[in-house]
Amino acid sequence: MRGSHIVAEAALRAGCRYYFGYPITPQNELPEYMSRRLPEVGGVFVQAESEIASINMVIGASMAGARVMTSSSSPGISLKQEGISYLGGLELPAVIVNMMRGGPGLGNIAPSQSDYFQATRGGGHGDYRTIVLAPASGQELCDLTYKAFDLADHYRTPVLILADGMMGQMMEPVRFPVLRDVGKLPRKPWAITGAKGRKSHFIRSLILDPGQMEEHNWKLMRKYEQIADAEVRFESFKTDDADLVIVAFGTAARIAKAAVKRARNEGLKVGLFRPITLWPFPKKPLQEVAKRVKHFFVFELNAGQMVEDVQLALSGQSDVFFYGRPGGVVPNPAEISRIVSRQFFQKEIG
Amino acid sequence: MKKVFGRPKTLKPVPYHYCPGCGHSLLHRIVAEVIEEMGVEEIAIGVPPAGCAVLAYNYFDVDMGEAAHGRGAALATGVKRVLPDHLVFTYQGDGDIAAIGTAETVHAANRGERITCIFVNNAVYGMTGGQMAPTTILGQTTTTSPGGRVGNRDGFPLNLSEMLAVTRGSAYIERTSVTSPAGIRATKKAVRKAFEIQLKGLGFTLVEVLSPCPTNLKMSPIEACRWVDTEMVNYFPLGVIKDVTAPEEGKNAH
Amino acid sequence: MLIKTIFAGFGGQGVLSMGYVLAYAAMVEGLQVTYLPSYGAEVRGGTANCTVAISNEEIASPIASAPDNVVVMNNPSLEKFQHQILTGGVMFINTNLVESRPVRGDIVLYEIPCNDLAHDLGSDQSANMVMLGGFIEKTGLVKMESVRSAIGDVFKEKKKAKEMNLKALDVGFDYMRNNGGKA
Amino acid sequence: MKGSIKIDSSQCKGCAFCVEACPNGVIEIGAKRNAMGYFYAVVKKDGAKDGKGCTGCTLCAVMCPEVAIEVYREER
Repeated sequence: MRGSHIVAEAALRAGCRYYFGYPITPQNELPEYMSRRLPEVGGVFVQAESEIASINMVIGASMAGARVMTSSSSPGISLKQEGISYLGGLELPAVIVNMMRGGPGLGNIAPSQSDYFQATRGGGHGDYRTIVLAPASGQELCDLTYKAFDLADHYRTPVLILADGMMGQMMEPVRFPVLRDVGKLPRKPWAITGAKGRKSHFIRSLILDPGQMEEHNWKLMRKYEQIADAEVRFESFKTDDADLVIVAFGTAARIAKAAVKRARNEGLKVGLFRPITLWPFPKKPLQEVAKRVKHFFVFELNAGQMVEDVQLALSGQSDVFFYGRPGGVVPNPAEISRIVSRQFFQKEIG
Repeated sequence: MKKVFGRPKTLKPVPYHYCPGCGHSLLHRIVAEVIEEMGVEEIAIGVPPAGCAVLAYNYFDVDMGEAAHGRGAALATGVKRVLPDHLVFTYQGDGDIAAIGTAETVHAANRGERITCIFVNNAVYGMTGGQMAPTTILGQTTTTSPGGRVGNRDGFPLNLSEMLAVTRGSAYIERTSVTSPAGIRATKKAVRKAFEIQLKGLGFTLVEVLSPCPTNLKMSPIEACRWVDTEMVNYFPLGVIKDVTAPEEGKNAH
Repeated sequence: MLIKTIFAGFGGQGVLSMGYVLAYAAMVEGLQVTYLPSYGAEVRGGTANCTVAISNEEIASPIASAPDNVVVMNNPSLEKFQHQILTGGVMFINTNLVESRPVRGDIVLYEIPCNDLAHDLGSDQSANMVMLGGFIEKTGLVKMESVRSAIGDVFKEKKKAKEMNLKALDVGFDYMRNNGGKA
Repeated sequence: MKGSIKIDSSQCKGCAFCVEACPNGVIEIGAKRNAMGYFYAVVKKDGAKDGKGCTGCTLCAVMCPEVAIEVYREER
């Protein structure tokens, strides 16, 4: 099944019955799938007039207590940032998919990872974060999307699926989880559903009093700390005996894994550390790896973004080399393994 | 003696933050009265705007969810699609609905979204300090049109309601004012009709209310009302602009 | 010398212009001065206050955690600022709108019925300048001449308001001088 | 028909809409200020023009932005 379709079907199975979006390449297969599939299960698909409108429809549906989703690609996500900041401030759950493409500006439609900063630093205005999940396979697109709705509801926070055009277009076999009974999802007493049998309430992010606003900000921060403690996900591949570890996520990690295998064939002890949650960044697990490994090789499909988090995590204790291909260029495993070999040679590793 | 006029129950007993003679104050009460008289308190969901009425959720005793600047119609769309049997209304000022939120509003109308927009037009930006609005009339002085609005430089007063009437999805659009007892009665009737048409599922509804902003017009409250009655109405004529339930005209728009 | 004054009331009372005129007057005298307004989102009726710091040397922080003077134009402002004022500091109270009095005994208190005096003058909006006149009389922070010149500049284009404000300023000044204004 | 009104002086902001709305001139802006600093509306002491008093027509309350007026009418 195609990556975009996997995400859509997984969302539906997780209980998502509302999708609001606006077409942009390379993710159009996702809304197309939703427009066909949602009505079959009593859901609603709306093609909005813009990304801004669609994210605000998401806010409305989330306020009303529904599991809701939108998707887009880089320039469209920039437009959605207004609403994503509101979701953060209003403490509303929602799932947002970004099939990244080359940028900045209109850029191109080739796979890229250059929205890492935007995704992991909140992206919009104000002190807030979104949970960022970075799948690297068809099965993970499915599992992480499915999981994203639970995380969003549990923490009342927006969750971002950060994939790229390649993940969205690629086909892989996948095993889907069970279809959730929407009626049996956890109740949301905070939602606005009409003041029937209870006092009326409102959902707002406007807090004029600076003291109260600060308290709201600290409350969000405490929530983010909880998330950082409980929700870190990563994959460690052949790092136990490694002399050098590649750090990469998503599509780049797939290429890196192949490069690791090539390097191992050449007798070079190379491993892969793959963050699955980009925020919270798996800082402690990476530090654990750094107790045994001195050399790190960060590979991204951008000009160097996650490398800053790696450097922060390793606090200058390790040697961090960066290799990136921005603009939608996807290198092959041979290229990466060649550069890894050169590192071994130059630094006299192993 | 029998009490014949008092505060509606759907209006919380808290004093308004609005200036003396502000039309928002009157319109809040009118909307609250209609909600109470229709008995729809339990299914009503309001969407307050950015602008002076941003604190509307402090006053209406119904569920409310705040929208970003101009996005009321989009947010209300989301709510209504999840809760199709509820009464969903936005409350928006002229800058909110007719400038930053024009796209959201036009397309909600065009989709025939079953929501009601209460559009407060006072020809000026209130909360930000009296700047030019899309509905500022020609020659009107504001803090960003210091010599008076000039059409071919600053743009012309925007007749959003007439624009929306052209969309096939809109069902009922009326323009009223709150500057006199008769205007208030007409406004109340229009809001009620819009709500009823929404609940019947006939399409998008909107009531534009011309409203005095004495502070930013730099007039006494009564002068501000007279200004609305004599100057503003030249650009924004009162009356029903579209009504698909009317026997003759209006229907042909479909 | 560094003197910090907070002017407080609700929006629409002219609290900010009171501070602005004082700051402007200090500038006219060639003093160092900062003017820091703070107000709610409401145009009228919300809380509004401003801090004016005047000094003959560079002013580091424009914020006053312990002001020397506080001018309160309404009741909530009294409640809010009475505990911030310095020991030995001076508080000016608009008796028309402030019913309570500070609980502290270590501050100097002056009272003036600004709204009544302004009303008698035929200009309800000038209560703020009445207060400013009284404030100048008691604090001598700047010269009356400088305040007059400041009002002249600030209301350059509004002749009527300028005249009225100058009159109100004198009324407040004279009231303090003649009645002492002492609580 | 006889009526009467009750004005909540603490909520009145003195906009004078009620003064203008009253067909019998029963209301005026008084000489006292409320805690917000506004001269608030009061019912005239010596009645109204033509000797007509309040009829409980509710026009003042309809026009009152602050919902500060309650109207009572004699039951028939």
